[in-house]
Amino acid sequence: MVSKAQPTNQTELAAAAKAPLVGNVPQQDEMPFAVVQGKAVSVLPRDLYIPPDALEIILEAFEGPMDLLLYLIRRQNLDILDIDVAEITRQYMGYIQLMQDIQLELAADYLVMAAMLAEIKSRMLLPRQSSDEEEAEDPRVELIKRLQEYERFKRAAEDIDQMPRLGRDIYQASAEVPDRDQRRPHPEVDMRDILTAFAVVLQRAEMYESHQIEFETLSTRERMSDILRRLGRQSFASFESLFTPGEGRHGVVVTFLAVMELIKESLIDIVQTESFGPIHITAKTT
Amino acid sequence: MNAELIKKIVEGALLAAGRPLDISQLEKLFADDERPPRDQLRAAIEDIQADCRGRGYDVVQVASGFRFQVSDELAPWINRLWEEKPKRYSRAMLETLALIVYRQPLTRGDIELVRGVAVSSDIIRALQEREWIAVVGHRDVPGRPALYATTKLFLNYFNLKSLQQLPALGEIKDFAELDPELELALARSAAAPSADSQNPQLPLEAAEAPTTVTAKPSTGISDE
Amino acid sequence: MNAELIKKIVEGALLAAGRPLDISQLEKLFADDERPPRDQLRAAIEDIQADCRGRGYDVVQVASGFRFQVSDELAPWINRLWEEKPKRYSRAMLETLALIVYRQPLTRGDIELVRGVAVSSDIIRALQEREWIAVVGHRDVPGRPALYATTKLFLNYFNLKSLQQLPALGEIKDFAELDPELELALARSAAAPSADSQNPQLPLEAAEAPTTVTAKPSTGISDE
Repeated sequence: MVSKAQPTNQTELAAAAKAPLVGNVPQQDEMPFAVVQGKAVSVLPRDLYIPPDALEIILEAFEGPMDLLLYLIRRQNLDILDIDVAEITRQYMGYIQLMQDIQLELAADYLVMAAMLAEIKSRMLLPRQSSDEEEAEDPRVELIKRLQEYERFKRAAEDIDQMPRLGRDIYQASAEVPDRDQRRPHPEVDMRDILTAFAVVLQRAEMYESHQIEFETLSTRERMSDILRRLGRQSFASFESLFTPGEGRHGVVVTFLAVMELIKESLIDIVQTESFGPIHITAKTT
Repeated sequence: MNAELIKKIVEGALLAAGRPLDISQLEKLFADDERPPRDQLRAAIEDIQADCRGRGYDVVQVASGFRFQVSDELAPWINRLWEEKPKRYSRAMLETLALIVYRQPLTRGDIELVRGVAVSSDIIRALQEREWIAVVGHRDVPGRPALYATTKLFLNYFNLKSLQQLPALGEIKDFAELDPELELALARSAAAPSADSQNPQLPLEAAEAPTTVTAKPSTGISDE
Repeated sequence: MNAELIKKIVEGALLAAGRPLDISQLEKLFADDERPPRDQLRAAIEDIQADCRGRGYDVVQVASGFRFQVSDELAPWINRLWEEKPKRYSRAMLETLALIVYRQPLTRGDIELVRGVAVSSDIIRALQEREWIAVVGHRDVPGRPALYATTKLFLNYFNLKSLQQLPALGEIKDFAELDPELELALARSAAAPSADSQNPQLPLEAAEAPTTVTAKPSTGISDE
């Protein structure tokens, strides 16, 4: 329903916006923006500079166009059902005009409402064709329904704000527990579960066909981790110290492959300061 | 197990937990062979409540169970424990919350329709972070907007057992006498299917569940 | 101010504070013109302690003041409040672990490349907390992502002397072919993920939908 009252009414909107703020209605209808030397000021003097922040603050007091409209109606002690659309529209436009005068960035919602009001006003002016059922609907109905609806929730919000709240009006009572045992048991895991999961990943990644599987792979990768772990501790290690003779040929080969793989993956650097000098490896850093 | 010990255990657990405990959670405190029947647990709670009479605290029931809480009459003094004043919520936040409370489940668009302004994402996020609201589904329209509803934590926070305890929404006024023409128009518009707002009563029981809600029933609503 | 109200306020404050309060903190609860003498505050505490006799809790004095405390004798029951059933690891967790086992040392990005989905920090954290994986270095690329590898504790848990004892990749394929259970799991994961698992051994939950991996795992994670 917001969208149906749109740009067709640009001229009406502009006309309404240009209407003087103070018409022939009683002065009390206007909300003063400020009180200067005991005099309420409701029209922004053209030559007076008001910091935009000030009006922004006034506008922030409203939760959007519905709230502003409701305020304008309540200010005149009017019942929502009894609103004078023309008058309310005029006042509403006054605010919009003010906001535009000081180049306040106006929320689009305010303009949509302005258009809706202008439309209602124009429809009120048209002679009714009571014979036509579809056309006869009071143009205010939609607006009144929306205003009432909004007001209910505005009230409900105030009610909720008044309700006792934890940490403001009521407090959860608690007592210390001695010897609180908070060990969280870890789940049991079966290696089969891990293998199963892995098989699923492999299948998903469709890697079966395209890769040669080397028997040594896992031990090589384990050794790669070991070497990195060691470099994390001492940051430098001599190449020879990586090899453990006790592991035999097999172990030496695994270590060598691990070092080659680490170099290939740019995870370590090999450093030799002089020709035929000792070779060191170090974790790669920039 | 004798009633006295049961009472002590319930009492101790409610104080130790720091959150509401329901009967089934209280049951789980007891080993299988010593577990008292539920009636006895309820009797223990009533017994504890009787002990609290005239004291500065009581056991109350909220949405997720029973908790010890300090009575609100002591708030003026208790509040001095904390330097910071309890947070005030903006009107925008409260109005948004009010709409979710009374019209749930609903979308952000539904809220905007009533409030007449865009609802900032910050507000929705803040309410979700507080775990006062949660997404309970998506409306089956283009964009599949999230449907929001309040949680048990919301009820706990506001000291409520259920949404039914909330104050009723204000009534839509009857404008019949004021303007017969208006009445006519309203009657006609009420007869026509209108998207929103024909139910002045509390629509708490999914009364006006708007469109198809796809799957995902109340997950996220429970607090543990 | 009468003694009864003072007692209520002290009691309420000790229950609400969630930390011990000493006499001077209790004094600050009262406005200047209503503040009771310290003796009266101490008397109130003694009074509260007398009320607690035979109950499941008491007010005790610790280094920083007074606090409510649940009796030690109730610990066996109260501690059940925090007892948690060990949850089974998710499929995402097991897949992540499997990749770390077989492709170590590798980064989170490497895991994501193979799995085709983001790896949540929770999974990595949980595996680190269990001390099954550890950071063994950082890859020398922008962001210097951590390189993960399995630990000795991981080997101990599975009773392995070395990772070599695990089946090689090729054998896993055979394992998949031979094992009907595994086949079932694979079939299930390939089809639409179903929520319930009839097979308690295979923790294949309806985790994320199988994703096609477009990029071939490169650099760090290839095994040729």
